[in-house]
Amino acid sequence: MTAGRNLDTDRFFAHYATMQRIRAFERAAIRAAREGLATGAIHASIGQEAVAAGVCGNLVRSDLLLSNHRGHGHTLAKGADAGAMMRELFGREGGVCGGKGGSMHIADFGVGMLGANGVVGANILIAAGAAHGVHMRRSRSADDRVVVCIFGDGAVNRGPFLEGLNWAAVYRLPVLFVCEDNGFAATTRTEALTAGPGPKARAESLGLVAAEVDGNDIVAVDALARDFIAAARAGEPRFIHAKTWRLEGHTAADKGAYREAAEVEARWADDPVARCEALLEQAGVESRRLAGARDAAVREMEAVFDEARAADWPAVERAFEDVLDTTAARNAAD
Amino acid sequence: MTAGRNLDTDRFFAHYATMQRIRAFERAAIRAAREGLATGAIHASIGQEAVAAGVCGNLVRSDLLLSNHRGHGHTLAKGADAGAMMRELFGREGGVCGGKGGSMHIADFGVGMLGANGVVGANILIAAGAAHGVHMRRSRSADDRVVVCIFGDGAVNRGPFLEGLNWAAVYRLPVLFVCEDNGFAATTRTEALTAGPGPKARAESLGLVAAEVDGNDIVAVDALARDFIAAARAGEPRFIHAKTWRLEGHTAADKGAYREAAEVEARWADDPVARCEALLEQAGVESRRLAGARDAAVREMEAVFDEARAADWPAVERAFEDVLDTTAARNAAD
Amino acid sequence: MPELTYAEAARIAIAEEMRRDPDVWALGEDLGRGGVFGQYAGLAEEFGPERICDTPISEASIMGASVGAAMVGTRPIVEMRFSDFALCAVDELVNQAAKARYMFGGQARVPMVIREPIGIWRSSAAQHSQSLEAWYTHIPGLVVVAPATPADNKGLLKSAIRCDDPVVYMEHKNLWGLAGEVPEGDERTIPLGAARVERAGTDVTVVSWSRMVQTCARAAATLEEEGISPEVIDLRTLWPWDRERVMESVARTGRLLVVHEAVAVGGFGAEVAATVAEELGAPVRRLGAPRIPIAYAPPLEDQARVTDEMIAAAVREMA
Amino acid sequence: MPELTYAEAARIAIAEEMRRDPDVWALGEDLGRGGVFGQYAGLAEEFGPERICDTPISEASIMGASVGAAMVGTRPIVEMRFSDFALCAVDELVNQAAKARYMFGGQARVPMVIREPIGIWRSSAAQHSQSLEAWYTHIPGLVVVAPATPADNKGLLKSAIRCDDPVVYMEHKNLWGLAGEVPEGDERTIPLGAARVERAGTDVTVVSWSRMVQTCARAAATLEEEGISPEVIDLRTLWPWDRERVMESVARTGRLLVVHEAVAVGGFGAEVAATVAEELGAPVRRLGAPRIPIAYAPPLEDQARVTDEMIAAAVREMA
Ligand SMILES: Cc1ncc(C[n+]2csc(CCOP(=O)(O)OP(=O)(O)O)c2C)c(N)n1
Ligand SMILES: Cc1ncc(C[n+]2csc(CCOP(=O)(O)OP(=O)(O)O)c2C)c(N)n1
Ligand SMILES: [Mg+2]
Ligand SMILES: [Mg+2]
Repeated sequence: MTAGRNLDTDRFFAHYATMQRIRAFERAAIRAAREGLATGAIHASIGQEAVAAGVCGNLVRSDLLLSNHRGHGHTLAKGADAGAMMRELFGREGGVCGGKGGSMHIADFGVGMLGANGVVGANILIAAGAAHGVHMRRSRSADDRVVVCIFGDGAVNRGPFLEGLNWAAVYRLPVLFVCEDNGFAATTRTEALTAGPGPKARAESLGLVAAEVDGNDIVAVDALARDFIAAARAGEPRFIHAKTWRLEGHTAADKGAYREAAEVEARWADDPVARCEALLEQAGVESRRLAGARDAAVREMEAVFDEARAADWPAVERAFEDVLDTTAARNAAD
Repeated sequence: MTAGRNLDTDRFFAHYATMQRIRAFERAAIRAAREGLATGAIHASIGQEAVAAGVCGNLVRSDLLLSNHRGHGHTLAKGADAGAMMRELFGREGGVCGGKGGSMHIADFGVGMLGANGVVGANILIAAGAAHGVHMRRSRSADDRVVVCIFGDGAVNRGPFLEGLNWAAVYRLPVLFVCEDNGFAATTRTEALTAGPGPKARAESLGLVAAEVDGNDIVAVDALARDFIAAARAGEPRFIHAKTWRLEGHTAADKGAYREAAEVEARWADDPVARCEALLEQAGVESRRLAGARDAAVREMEAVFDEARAADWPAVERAFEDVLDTTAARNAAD
Repeated sequence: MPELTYAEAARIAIAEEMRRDPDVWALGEDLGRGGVFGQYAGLAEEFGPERICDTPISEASIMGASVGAAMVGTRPIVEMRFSDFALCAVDELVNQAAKARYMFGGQARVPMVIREPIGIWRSSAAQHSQSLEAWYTHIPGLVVVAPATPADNKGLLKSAIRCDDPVVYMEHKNLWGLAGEVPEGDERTIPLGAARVERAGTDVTVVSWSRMVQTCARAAATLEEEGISPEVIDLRTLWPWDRERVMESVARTGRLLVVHEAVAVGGFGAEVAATVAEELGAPVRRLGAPRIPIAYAPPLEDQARVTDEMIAAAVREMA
Repeated sequence: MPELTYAEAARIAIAEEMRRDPDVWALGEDLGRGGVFGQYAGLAEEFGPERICDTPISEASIMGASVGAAMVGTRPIVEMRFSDFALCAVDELVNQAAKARYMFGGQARVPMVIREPIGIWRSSAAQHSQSLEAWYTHIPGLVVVAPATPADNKGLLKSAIRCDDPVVYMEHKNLWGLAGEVPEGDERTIPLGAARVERAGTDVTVVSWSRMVQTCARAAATLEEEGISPEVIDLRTLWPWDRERVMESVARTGRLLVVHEAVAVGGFGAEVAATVAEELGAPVRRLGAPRIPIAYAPPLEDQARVTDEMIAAAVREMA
């Protein structure tokens, strides 16, 4: 990690605060799942926070983001309201999707977050298309939005990886693809089922400039993302392979019996949040300020947890809304 | 082209004869389409015969082959009966698929030809699976069959390309993939819509050893196919990118208005059949023998054309057979 | 009113909508050359390659990218060439396009028209002949349209393009060349969800759509000479379907025959027949293809067809 | 007879068939760890990683490779995890597996079982809750099975594995833990296409399948106390469905209610209802989900459920 005195401490303090907020949100979400309050499956991103913070921290509000089933961190980092997100996980009124989506479909179009996705790899094509739409509108207005798409290492074995990356390169679309490689696809180590030299080579073979990065190194992720987002914004699609590790189970219910405790413990030594904290300390940021950010994050997420628990259920009529304009009346009749 | 006196003339005379038979079959098929006798679409492979002959000439009868919509040449080269094939194109009794498939679904399981396919790229996954099946049975018996899958340059932009090649590499399956690049996907030049360095790089990024070859050079195709088939047979999947050119329209109905006459004419100078003929002449094979092979091919295909025209239509009850065993009776009732 | 073919009517509908709204565009394979059936002829010349966009053979991407492009406010017309190839893009259509608005609690809108030509087209065989309209009627979030005439193909396509929800728009491959009068004018849209009476009658209600409407009309002409008067209703939109119009007719005639080219088992005819049986208790009957793939050889292929004789016979039995 | 869960019964069926026939194997994501619902627990230990094959996340490949593997004589059991993900592999199932035998004039056989768990499973939302069995009944070349009990899940799965045609085998995610008596023995298969009478009765015929059979049984118990006697038929196999058994019952009771969890519009209930209306002219009625995607929040999700109260109310109205 390239640290030292000349670190832009403001910038990385902001990333640090984001990472702590994600960590605290995920802890609260896991607790909610275990207590039966988050009624659906929860895929937490503990250990992967530097990817969310480093990538999304380089976007502006109008930029667009597509995520996968493990999308809380990305969504928070893009600026969504934690309270509305937590209410969504609880399936309550005021949830960011009105309780219709839940964790796997978390989205906040108001901050350019166009949705998590329950289908592995599906977001790649939607992202390519969002970038295509932005590209088309550029000829008419000064639209310089960039689209970022984050997916897992499991997604590189699905057809959309090839089709979406080829598409972005053919039409020179403003999109950055980020493969957030946490080592696993559910209970399976992805490596054994992914042939060839890896995601970077695959992306290059499809015409994209691509790079690998230590996904737990916030400085490296930030620098690469900044460069690649600038290029993508200019119509040169880019690809990042960020190597990180999933410190918790696949879902809140998964105890991760398929990996040794020793391995998990060793990986905790590489915790990106702790690494960022050490870096900032080294750069002269007071421990008190760092602890303050952490505590604020924990308090914030405890508060949103309590708020969510207290929130009402959505009115049942909502179940019949947002289906089709043309048939509102008819649908109700069925 | 690596020619000369020390050419194995028997081997290449056989390839030459195959190529002439394909050429003559395709001419007859086009005529049949234009006369309304071949009732469905005909995708001829004129100009691409060296790929079929050079690849399939290295297979034995029990080896397996999957092809695409442009599959007459591959099927003939694998050893199918031209008469049964032509009757299939005419939709007649005695067609190799009983008239149910037609040109796009030509197949002869008796010679290991497991089918052309009407869906671009679909054969890639079926081939990977056939190889998987062979691989599974190897542990129980001495099954050393290899599977060959031939598809077009258009197919490299579909998801199954990634999924099928990764699959073959992960499980180390006995399969050779051949991208028969004729420059076009229907009326579109494929190059403009295929990003990156090309099919070979894509295959390599998926863990396959891959090579490019002049697909109109029968000697080069033959040599590469021989090597790669041996490797594939041993469980090392391989990939060939064979560059050729489609000398006729996409279908028999396509006049090819999207390309200049001059370009087509220039490409005829690279006609693989003529090149093979020249090579054999140079190697000392008598012109008379070469002309004899050509004439025999033309006569054979005229005969099968006439036979097909004279053949009966299939009995209409056949339409209700080969659907499901469990419901033969019920289906008839619907 | 000018005479146009079904293909020309669609082309004009697209041109008019593209002139009206700069966010409308079309994408698919070989569109720049006018499309496989000429249904995009001349459009690339007028609108350029960005708005009449040639794509790689990547159906999943064509569909999936359109979902994203629609979410950011453009209005893609997705060309699938044959409805059979759309089976390479079902996740993108059913799990993404159809559900995005709902899953995200109304935040997303996905205005896209998915053109999926259906139907038997001489010797195209099992992978190029399917009519799977019933599938999409079963999927919440999708509108389903299947026009039978040139005029409808103009007016309904325009409405589909203006619709803010995804519309599966199924033209019939055997109708491209059918000529008919087509009203001129930018605002001549036809509302989604409204049936059309092809031929008024009193004895049996015959409900159909797409190419079978022409077949039903021929059968009706024969029957009328025999003194039987069928009312032929062209549903035009399968979801939402014009239940009121059908119920009103069956209430008058007392009997229903539904005719479609798709496989009878699990076809949309079952929905119409079941609904009528539930609501009116009237005698119902369906005609559709047997549950067999479509064969190549003409005499075998013909076994999958519903003919005007079959329709006439069914009506005679019911009347 | 031992008590087993629905998941255990399936696991034993597979183990027995794999012991009997070395060509049977299973493939899918995370199978080596026993499958997401434990329905493959212990099998990798007994049969090894080649026959209980962990795959990449490549649904199209899992399905497409199985077509090829079946063509060369093996008998793959294809695990799709959730039926929703099978939408990533529809070309492979519908254009390839279902049609290969026919297109190639009988040269190909494609013996594969496609396990596609269906149904609402608390807060799984729109992309993990669908029941699309109706789709596959509409596709020539496919057998469609949807078992409701542990015993059936053993006997039908064994028959599906022995079937020489592709079988779409749809287990219900909410039934995995259901316990019940399951006959022992290798040859205790249950024939495809035969319905089962869950509860005999005289007043109304209630046809259902999958999880809704349990719901119908509960409703029937309530109704019986009120003096109404419904006959509940579990179809078990949707294609071919046991038309004779249903007709015989409706001929006795004089009325039909079809109940399924899938969306009512275009559901397989329409096929059953339309067939009964056509053949017997008896009053018919369907109960299924409204045409809305499945929501996440429990009270919204519940709007998509058919309950025993709804069933009881419908039967009361009809009886
Ligand atoms: C198409 C598809 N197949 C299978 C699944 C089931 N599934 C959910 S998450 C997951 C693992 C995904 O791995 P990866 O893409 O690496 O993301 P991660 O969970 O590691 O963040 C699987 C297989 C799915 N959601 N979609
Ligand atoms: C999935 C799919 N999309 C589109 C088509 C229509 N189509 C038939 S052939 C063809 C071009 C294929 O190009 P290529 O793979 O290069 O094969 P070639 O025709 O050149 O031999 C297309 C687009 C199809 N058959 N399948
Ligand atoms: Mg992962
Ligand atoms: Mg080509």
